Amino acid sequence: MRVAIVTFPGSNCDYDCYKAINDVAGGIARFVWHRDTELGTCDAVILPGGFSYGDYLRAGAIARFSPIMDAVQRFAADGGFVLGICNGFQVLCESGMLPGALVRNRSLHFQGERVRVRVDNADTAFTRAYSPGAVLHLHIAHGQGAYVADDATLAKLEAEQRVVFRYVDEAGEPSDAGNANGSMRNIAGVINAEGNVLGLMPHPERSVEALLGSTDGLALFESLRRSVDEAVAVTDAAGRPDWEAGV
Amino acid sequence: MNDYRLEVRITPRTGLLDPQGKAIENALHSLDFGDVEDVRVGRLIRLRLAADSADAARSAAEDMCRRLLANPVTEDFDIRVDGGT
Amino acid sequence: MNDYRLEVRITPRTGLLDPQGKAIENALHSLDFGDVEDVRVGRLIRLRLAADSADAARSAAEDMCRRLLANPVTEDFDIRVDGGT
Amino acid sequence: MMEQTGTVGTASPTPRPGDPEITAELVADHGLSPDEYERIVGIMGRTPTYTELGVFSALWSEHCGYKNSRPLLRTLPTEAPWVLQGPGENAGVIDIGDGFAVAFKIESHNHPSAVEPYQGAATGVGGILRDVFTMGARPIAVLDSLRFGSLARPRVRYLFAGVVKGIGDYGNCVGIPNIGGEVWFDDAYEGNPIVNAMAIGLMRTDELIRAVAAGPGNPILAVGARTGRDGIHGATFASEELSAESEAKRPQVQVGDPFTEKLLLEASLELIRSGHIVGIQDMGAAGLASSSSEMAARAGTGVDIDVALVPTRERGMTPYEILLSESQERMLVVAKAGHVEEVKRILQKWELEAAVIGQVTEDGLYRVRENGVPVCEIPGEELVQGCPTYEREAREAAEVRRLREWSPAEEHLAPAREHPLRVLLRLLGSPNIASKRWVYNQYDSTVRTNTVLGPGGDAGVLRVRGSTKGIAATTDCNPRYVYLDPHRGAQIAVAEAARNLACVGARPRAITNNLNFGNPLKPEVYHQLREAVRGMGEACRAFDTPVVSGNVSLYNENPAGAIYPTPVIGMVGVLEDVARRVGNSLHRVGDRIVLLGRNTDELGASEYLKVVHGLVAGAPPALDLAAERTLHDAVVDMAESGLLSAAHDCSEGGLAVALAELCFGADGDGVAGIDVALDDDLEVAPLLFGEAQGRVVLGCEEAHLEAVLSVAAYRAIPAAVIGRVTDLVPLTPGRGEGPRFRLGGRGFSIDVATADLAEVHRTALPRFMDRALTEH
Ligand SMILES: Nc1ncnc2c1ncn2[C@@H]1O[C@H](COP(=O)(O)OP(=O)(O)O)[C@@H](O)[C@H]1O
Ligand SMILES: [Mg+2]
Repeated sequence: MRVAIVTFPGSNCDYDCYKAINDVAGGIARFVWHRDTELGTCDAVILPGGFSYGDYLRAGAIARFSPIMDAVQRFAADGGFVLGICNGFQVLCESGMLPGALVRNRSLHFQGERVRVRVDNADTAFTRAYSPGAVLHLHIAHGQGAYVADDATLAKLEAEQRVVFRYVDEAGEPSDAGNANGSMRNIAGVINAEGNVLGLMPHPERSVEALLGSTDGLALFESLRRSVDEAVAVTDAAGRPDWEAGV
Repeated sequence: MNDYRLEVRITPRTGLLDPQGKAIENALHSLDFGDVEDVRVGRLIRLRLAADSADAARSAAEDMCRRLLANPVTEDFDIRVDGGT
Repeated sequence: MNDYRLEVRITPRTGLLDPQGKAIENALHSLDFGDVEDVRVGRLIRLRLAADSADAARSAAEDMCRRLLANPVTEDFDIRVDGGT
Repeated sequence: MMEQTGTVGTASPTPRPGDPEITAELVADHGLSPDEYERIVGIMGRTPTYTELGVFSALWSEHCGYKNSRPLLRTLPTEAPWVLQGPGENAGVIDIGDGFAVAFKIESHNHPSAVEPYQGAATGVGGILRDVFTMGARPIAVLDSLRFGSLARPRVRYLFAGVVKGIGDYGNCVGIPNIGGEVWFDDAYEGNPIVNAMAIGLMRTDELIRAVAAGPGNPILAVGARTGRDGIHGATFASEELSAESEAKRPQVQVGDPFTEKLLLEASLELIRSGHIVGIQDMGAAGLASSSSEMAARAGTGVDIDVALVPTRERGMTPYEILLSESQERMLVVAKAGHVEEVKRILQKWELEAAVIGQVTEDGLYRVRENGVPVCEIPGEELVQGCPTYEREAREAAEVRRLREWSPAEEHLAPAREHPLRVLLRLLGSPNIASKRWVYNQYDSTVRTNTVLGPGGDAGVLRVRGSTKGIAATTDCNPRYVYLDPHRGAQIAVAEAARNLACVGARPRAITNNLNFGNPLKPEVYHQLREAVRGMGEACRAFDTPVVSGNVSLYNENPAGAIYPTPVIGMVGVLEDVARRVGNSLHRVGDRIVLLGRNTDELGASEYLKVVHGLVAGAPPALDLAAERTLHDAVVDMAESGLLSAAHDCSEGGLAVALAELCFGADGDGVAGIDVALDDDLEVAPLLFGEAQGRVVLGCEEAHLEAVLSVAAYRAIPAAVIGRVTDLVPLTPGRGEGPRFRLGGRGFSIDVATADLAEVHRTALPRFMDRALTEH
């Protein structure tokens, strides 16, 4: 699995994703600077967490105009896997690659804590290694993470099972008490209609090693690896250039 | 070209919850401003712009709002143009 | 008592650095709004208030600003009163 | 261009048009005494210009010149084989083995935070991060040590909320995890909060760089944000008492831009590793004036700078303003001659501005020009090191001596009217003891994916990638102890820090410290300062934890008087195998609970006396430095051998509070039930709530009990098996339900649902803070 991680000015989880991919998830990651206009050869793109452009104006609002975003859009349009985590999710929503928006947390505070997140669709390229309904312990670290969308969008997301993750309570239910940040319908992560672009507010890359307290994020990267392996088996046969290892 | 001062006001869409507005409202009530209602918090962006006319300035600002300054999913905007010197 | 709609505009003091305004200005420039200058970002608070007169409404709002809404150290404010129905 | 300006006359600077005349009043306004001014005239051999006066006043302020503290600081231990860099640089550095070094320092932003809590605290974090990354280290953690007045007051809640948000927003945005700290409330801090931020950085030992302006001819660059009029004379401001006038000095507020900081951080590390530069320093307190003169003084060189070349944010700034501005997120870089283009290229990539503003010279002069015309010319050595130092009159306040001699009466020893359970609940709900989750949930503590133990434990722990090691850090100071006995109180602050590190399994290595005191010209305050420094030094010697960096903040006063003397200790330790770290939550049914150390009848200076009896009185608990050291060594030995499942020290609130805290699950999830029996022949209050030092409560598997006891016996540490873990639930049950906290002894017994204790502990701060937004 060859992963391009986009570094925007102000990204600060780029390195964490890099280590999760390279050291734990058995992939090869590479950084792509936001000013670049090409992604280079890769099987997946991660838009990492952080505070691109300081979160000024709205989180992700300025980053989505970065030169690299055209290449990311093209990559996604060609069916490439794009994963947006936290600020990356915000960038995806701002750029229209995912529906909805992420607004200030209900608490009005930045929240850095471990929360419970349920896998509501384990049948996506990013979640196939989870069992359906699994409740994960993942960290959130955001001030603008409350998901909002209009009723029609919400209805469509629900109908198409595109709400992939939801915040839940101790009983595993998406109750108000279990709603970490005031997201509509407890939404923590959504996927696009084509199933190749996922955004989520929690940080799976922070939960891939037992030493740090939880490995619940690992299966996300494992899912992606499997999906990539299948896709690559097809595309490499189509004669794409080889990956320059380790670059 | 003239110099215009613009004021862009960006407010949360009606119907959307505004937890910040709510928190301010509660705080005002507890400070004995009991008669306050409907508090909504938005953003105010002031800028200077060189343009040929007030209309041109306004339409440039509208463009800025659509492309960057306001999020169409959650926010409405309106624009005031001053000056023209 | 009448019902007034008030608009409180809160802006960073002149001279104070406004990194957010600067970032937006840079972004607008790179979106080809090259003629934009002096971008400053403030807050806009809209509220409804029952008061005896427009003056009373304004003076209540000034009080709110001083006590809660505006940061006296870093922000200036001004108030517009509408209505009175 | 520089060559050209360098040849424009070397005549002494003369007053600039518009400069105010140098009068006795102007000198006093600059915080300089008549004697100091005489010394300046002696150094210069003439009347200084206004610009020169400004530069002197900044460098000779308490903040930069340490004039009231330097003689005391000289007595501190600063050396150990593992110390790579002691005090005097941007940050201290220690070697932790495996080719890694750790840089760390603490810094205060008390005065700015009192005026504007959000920006004051945010820029405090920004400054301390720059101190660490300018050493060549990548910041890996922040800690914050805070003191406020009583939360019952709206203004205090406003300050507290603003400070926490400021610290959080800044550190979160730059992406540095917060791994610990402390918050303490007392009326003594009314109007003068303490905001100390500590940063820790990691580097390979060969990446260490010093802030020197070496090599005459090397170009000097101003990098980062533009210079504006903000914060002019912040250093002098930080050296004065807060008054109605300081409110009027408001335009000095500096605004932080963590986004630019993040770019500066990446660019600086890239520059340092590129080999194109010889030195780099933050333009912090007293801005360009202090950074450029200090870098030159360290190298024994001079500098020649033209302020007209400094990128400014506002038009028409004078040399005085440019030199003294404290605009944030700026750095001074000394490049290698001929490498300016490479330096600029790296900065451009990070979208940062850079301008050559002068060069290093060999004449040792601090020379500043404006468009080639000299405006300031001061012998550099005298400017940086010539600040006179003072040993002030010291006298202990009779009132404090009297308070210390207080001894408890019957009603204090056995809280007859209040059942011990009620006392325990009151203590757990006291803001000083209650969970600080409300605070640290606003901080990102897991970014960078190295946090093994975050806030909420006895100390924060980070793993070091590429090694089995871990780094642990904590900040500590109980200012009530220091108030009642500055010497012992400071010793205890060091001891508690070391004990906290030992509890997570780390060996203490070195400290940084922040001396927050009142006006040193008051004999009572100078006495506190002198005695606290003496106690701190003794304790550091006992624990082999030299002082590698620190900060002094004096004049912390408000109309009601001085704050409690608050020497905050930031201590760093090392775990050989980070997988062997120990948390402070009991998490296995059947585990035995062991108390190391001895319970005593001491009650002085306790949180119990304050909360239950409204008393600040009595001597702080006795401290045996040698016994403490032995205890810490033993606990670390046990941890390294994998014998411990939990460890927690006894501090505020005593044994009962320590036991309760051990029963609250990590991450706020779950509770444990315990059954503990104490057979000490002591009165109830000192036994349960006394704050005797040298005590640690352990949890260990039954199978390891013998080994634990034999390590203790071998080291002659008193050890008592006092109970066991009875049950455990992973979720927090409702009121009155779930596992029980049973604690009994001679003449008392407590039996309560642990969940009830946890709820009081968890909800105390939110109850104050989530009421509503607060007034200014
Ligand atoms: N300002 C703060 N910032 C970050 N963490 C904090 C802060 N205040 C308290 N904490 C966390 O809460 C824990 C408990 O605080 P405290 O009761 O003072 O601990 P201890 O007595 O062990 O020093 C601290 O060890 C720290 O990890
Ligand atoms: Mg403590």
